[in-house]
Amino acid sequence: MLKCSLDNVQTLFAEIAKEAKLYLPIDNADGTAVFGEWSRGVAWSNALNTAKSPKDFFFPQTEDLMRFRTEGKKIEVIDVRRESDDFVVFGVRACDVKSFDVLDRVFLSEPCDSFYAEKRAHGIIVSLACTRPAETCFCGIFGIHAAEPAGDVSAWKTEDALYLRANTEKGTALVARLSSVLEECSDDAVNAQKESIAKIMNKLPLKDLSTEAFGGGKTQDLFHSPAWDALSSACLGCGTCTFVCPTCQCYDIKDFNTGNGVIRYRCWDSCMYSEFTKMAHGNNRLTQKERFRQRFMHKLVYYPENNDGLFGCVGCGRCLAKCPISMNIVKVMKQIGGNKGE
Amino acid sequence: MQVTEYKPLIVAFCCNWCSYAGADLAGNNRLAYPADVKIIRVPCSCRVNPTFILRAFQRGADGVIICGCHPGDCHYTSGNYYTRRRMATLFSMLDFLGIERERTRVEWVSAAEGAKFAATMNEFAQKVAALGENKRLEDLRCKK
Amino acid sequence: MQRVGVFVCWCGSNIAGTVDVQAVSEALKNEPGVVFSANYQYMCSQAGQEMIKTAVKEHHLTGIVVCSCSPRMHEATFRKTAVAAGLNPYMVEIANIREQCSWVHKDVTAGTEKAIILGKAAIAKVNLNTPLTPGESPVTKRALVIGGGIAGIQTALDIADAGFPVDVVEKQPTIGGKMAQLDKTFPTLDCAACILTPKMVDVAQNDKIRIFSYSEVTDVRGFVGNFDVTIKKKARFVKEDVCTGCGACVEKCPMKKIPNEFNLGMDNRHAIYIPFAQAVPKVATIDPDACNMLKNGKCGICSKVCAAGAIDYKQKDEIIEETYGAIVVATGFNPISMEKFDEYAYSQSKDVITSLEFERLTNAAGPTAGMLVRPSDGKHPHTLVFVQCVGSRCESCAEKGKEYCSKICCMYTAKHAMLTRDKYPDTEVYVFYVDVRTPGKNFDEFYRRAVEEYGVKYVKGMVGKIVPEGDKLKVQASDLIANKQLHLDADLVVLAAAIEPDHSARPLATMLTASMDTNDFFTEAHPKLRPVESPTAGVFLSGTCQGPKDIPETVSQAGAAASKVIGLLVKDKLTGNPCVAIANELTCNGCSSCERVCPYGAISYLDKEFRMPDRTTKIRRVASVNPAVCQGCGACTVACPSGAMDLNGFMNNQIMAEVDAICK
Amino acid sequence: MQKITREQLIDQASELLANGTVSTVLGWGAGEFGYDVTPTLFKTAEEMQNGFVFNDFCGANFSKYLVSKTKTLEGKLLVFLKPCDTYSFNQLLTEHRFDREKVYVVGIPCEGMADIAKVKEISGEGISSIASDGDRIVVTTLYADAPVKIDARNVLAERCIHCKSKKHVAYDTLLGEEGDVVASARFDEVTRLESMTPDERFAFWQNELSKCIRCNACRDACPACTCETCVFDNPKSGVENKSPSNSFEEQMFHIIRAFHVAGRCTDCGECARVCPQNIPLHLLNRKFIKDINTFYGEYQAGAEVGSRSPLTDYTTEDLEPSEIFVGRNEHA
Repeated sequence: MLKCSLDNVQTLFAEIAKEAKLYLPIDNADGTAVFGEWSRGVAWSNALNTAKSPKDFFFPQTEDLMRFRTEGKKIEVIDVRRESDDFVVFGVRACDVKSFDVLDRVFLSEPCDSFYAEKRAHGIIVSLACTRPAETCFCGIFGIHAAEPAGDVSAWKTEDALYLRANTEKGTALVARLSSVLEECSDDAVNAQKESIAKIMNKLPLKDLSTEAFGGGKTQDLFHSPAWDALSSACLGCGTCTFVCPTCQCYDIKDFNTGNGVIRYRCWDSCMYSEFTKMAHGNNRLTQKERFRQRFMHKLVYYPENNDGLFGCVGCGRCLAKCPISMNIVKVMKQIGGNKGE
Repeated sequence: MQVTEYKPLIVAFCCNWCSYAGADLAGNNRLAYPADVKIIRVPCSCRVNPTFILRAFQRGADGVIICGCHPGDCHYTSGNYYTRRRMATLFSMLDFLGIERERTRVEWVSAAEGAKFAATMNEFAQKVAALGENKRLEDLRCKK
Repeated sequence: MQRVGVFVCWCGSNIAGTVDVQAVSEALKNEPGVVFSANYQYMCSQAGQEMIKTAVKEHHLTGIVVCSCSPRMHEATFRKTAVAAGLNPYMVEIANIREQCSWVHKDVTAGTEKAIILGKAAIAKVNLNTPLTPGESPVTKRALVIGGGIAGIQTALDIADAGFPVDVVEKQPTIGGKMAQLDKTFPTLDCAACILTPKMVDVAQNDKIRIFSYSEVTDVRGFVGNFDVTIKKKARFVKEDVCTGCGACVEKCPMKKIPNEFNLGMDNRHAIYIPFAQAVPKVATIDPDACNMLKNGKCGICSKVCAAGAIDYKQKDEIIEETYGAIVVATGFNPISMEKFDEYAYSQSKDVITSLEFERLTNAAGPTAGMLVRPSDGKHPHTLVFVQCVGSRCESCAEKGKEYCSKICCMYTAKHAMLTRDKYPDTEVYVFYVDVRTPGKNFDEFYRRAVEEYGVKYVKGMVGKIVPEGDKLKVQASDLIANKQLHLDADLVVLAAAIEPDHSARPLATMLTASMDTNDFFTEAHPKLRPVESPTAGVFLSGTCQGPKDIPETVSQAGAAASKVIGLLVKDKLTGNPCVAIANELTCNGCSSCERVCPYGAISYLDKEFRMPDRTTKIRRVASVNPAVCQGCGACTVACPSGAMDLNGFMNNQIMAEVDAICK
Repeated sequence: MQKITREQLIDQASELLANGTVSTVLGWGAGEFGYDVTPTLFKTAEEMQNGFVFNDFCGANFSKYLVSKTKTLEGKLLVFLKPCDTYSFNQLLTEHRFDREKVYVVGIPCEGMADIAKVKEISGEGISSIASDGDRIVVTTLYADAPVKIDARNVLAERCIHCKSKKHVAYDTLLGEEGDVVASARFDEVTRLESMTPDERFAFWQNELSKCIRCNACRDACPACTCETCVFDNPKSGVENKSPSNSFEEQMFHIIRAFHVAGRCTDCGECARVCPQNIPLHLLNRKFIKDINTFYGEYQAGAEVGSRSPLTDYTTEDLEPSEIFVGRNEHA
């Protein structure tokens, strides 16, 4: 275990930033936290989590794939792929760290998404344990430990110090070059924190939410559940849940006519949208009920079915906080899962 | 040091019945105005959708001017009255967003006002040139 | 993808002088869609047009861009060329590189550069053009004239003269309108009845004209060429085709104290009446509010005395439905109410009268058989005061009167004053005026005669107050030229009341979707160039419904309206402008925003059943544009939030393509 | 803080369900934490007893749901509308978006709704229960030893602080007393922005709009945005996009959206309420409302059914676009 006094944390950041861009949660003027680039004087947010997940660093909302330059009738194809520089995303919570498992299985399996892979190869994730989870947190039910976050480096923050432990080669390399601001220490303080976190986790209102009814092999019954009608009834069909979700991975590929050619880019898409994967034959899912069902079936059934039981939700609670009509995966799980976990 | 004046790109939407004819008259009378002014013919100024204006800025225009018949003289009786309300509120909104208010303009030019057309374009082009390149409503994707 | 041909015109040296036409045609050759590009000295010449036609054939062109002079100059020419070459005329776009380029720019580099950009914009647009076909609609060869005054009469006669059937709808029991009430007409002083009544007879006798008197238009649907009109013919309780107009019934009718509208209430009529001797149709009408038989079933004298057996107490309102190709509005005017002008004591003294009442008072067929006497005591008046601009040009008193000039008052007052002095040289006649306005043939001469030959005393100034005292009217006025207050004891005061459109005009305008100004005068399609047409296609304006005017003006406008109607009715079919709005039903919300801004009433809504992608059906309200009525301004396209409204020939994507090409 | 109780609403609805006036009730469904209420359809009184809730977090404007729900439901739909919601209701009727006959409106008084974000600012995260106690909201959390008592007036949603009307402009039955249009300072923030320099205003909006994630929540919650197909979803419109690709796209989306609802927006504030990124989008709409009021005379969209939006109207004496800045309190 390595330790850095909180008084010294800005020096630690400066050290990290010497060789890689450093992104960490910072406070916005409106009271929310966002991942922003650190530079001298930028304060580290105390917020539980950021409004948007750190998914953007690896799978940005908009990303150019290629360009065509036209002049008259001539067309030139331009490769816009660039090698990524190393960067550090600091302060990623356990749930969000887990989301990269979900994304990796999609983007890194064959055929590998080279845009994502390039950024994953160069991004170093420093996680952070949660000391004060919110009522909307339910990572525990997916087997995620808020006190034991994964990542290239795991971190714990106490009243006076930041504790670090490297988990991967990339993580080891990072802490190695930070030795000037880190000192070896015992696990005592971290263990004490883990204990107190465990106590809080036991008090969280959603701690007993059951995943029993979900997972691979449950498709038919759940798909035909009569509860979908009422659950989806008020859904506005906006993309808020999707765009704040750390695990949603759908994107659309679009062409933008610049007047001098075309930029082919991809951008996040939402299965909640009526225009989602619209093709020549029309839409795949015609009603909001079908679209709504798809989103939750995918996270709770289809994804685990195809990925060794790994759920497509990490319980970060963002959609619970942000849905304009407060409909969310928890309400779905309780209704569809037979009201278990009350 | 030689200072070259910025050459702005200006899109002028002109109604077919008055202003486009006014522009033609400016031509007939050989009244010069900058070649940076490019005219798009529309049946009536009320055909100009705010989307067209934003699109012009997106694609690199530095100023957009809408010309129509004088109020009361609209070929379609009321078109320019709608234009007047729409553009007044739209321009006010653009200003609210911090976009330079001198980049947009509405001018009523009759078919007889060739001189006014040329003078308006000269004056507008000069003002926009002084502002320089449109940065606040630009789309960098269109400039690569 | 279009196969576009580009034709760059030199226009001699007009274009080629400042624009490198060769460079332009070379540059445009590389644009997407362009398969042919050339330049020529005069594209509009026979040879130039041949060049286009040949290129269309040889290169299988589907679209043409001509870089030349203004489309206002030769768009029509090149559209015809396209048609001759077998293309749709709307597959042509013009890049204006003369008026808007070579003539205004002196620098060849800048001019050439701009010409290329204008060409690119035209190419971008033509790439998105689609062939447009103007809609056709049949024309019902019958006209409707609403209003049977001199305006309606003249219009109806002129249209009928050209051989088309005309129906005249008049809400009064007789046609004739205001002119029938007048005594003499300025500036020639011929008698109104002498020149009007022969025309009324002409109308009655013309077999192309049907008169619906005592009738009102209650509904108008349809559009130019095919208006479906509902006319309510009110029950007059007299069979029109049986009544001989002998007047026996009128003589015997016991109800004889009904104020006579024709004489403006200055004498009485019977419950059954014929408004005046020369009425057309000359048939009796029973006033249901006054007739004892109709009110309580007691009397029936008229029925007994009618030798022809024309009385029918059971008669009902008749509804007539007819289709017309054109409608002429000739609803005329009324003097405004004097109620709000208490300072002139109109309601306090019978001897304060309006000019129209004065007309009746001096008319040989009027209540006094033409004797000028005071309505109060029948005595001969010695001092007469005429007050001008009562309610006209009332800038500060808009709630009482009108802001506009009523135009006719100066002249008829001069006439009244002159006639009074002529017939009764013992009278003193004062005219109080703000300005005397006499533009018109022989008008100023006429006014000067009144002053110089007849000794009418014109005083510049307004009357402040009139107070009845004894049998006199105390008139307080100011003389602005002498700069003093005047106090006169008058025997009779005549107020030149402002005129306003008839109150039936506004509901009618709503039915016709014709526009009106704030004063309820009908708006003309163009104040200078289309003064007798309403902006609503197929609706024409005749007489004072469009604005104050005198008889000669009314008659000339009536003739003009007739000639416009004839021009419409001689056509078998109407060919529309294909550049009209089109509503995309799939994206239309039916919110009515477009309808609210349409100046022509071209948009209507229908509830339509849609098959949804999930195989259910949904009924939605959607807009539909009548291409025969739409004039293509495009106001609706911007009012529409969903972008469902677009405009043929100036589509959203075409304009944006032009923007893109210009801003590249 | 609400003067009307859950039970009163259930009683009213139960009666109308029982006598067959309505077949369905659109109300608020209870959530997990007390504040996360979801618009819910109830078919029976029993369903309401089990799942209906009414508290200080029932902010959602139900008017827009009527467009879709009236087309699919059998019988009449009872809808609870707060005063501000009734303006949207009327505006939708003006635009022929649903059949009035299919709806039974129960007008309910509103004392202003709470903003959970403001509650959490005071109470902190980890809410385990939340309840109303007179004018106070009592919050227990995982981390505070004692319940936190908050004056409900201190956590009012922005739109409720600037409430423009307590008057129901449409209803079939009104619970509580008839309210009035109230004076509000809702344009103050617009005025403050107007008095900035253009550079400051530009910076302000760049900062705000750059937060946009184009989730469309503002549009999808907006009762004025009921287009069958939005121009931003329609590839043929030329402005379609799914992402806030850059600052231009962000400006374009919000300018055009505000323009499309200008003259139709009732200032219900749903756009700002639902924005996950806390962008004060209502200021754009309010700017249009303020301008319309200043340029063309006071106009409140939805105040009456059938009124003509000032942008589909004109007078011959209207202000010229060149005159709009004359006399404005200008920055130095």
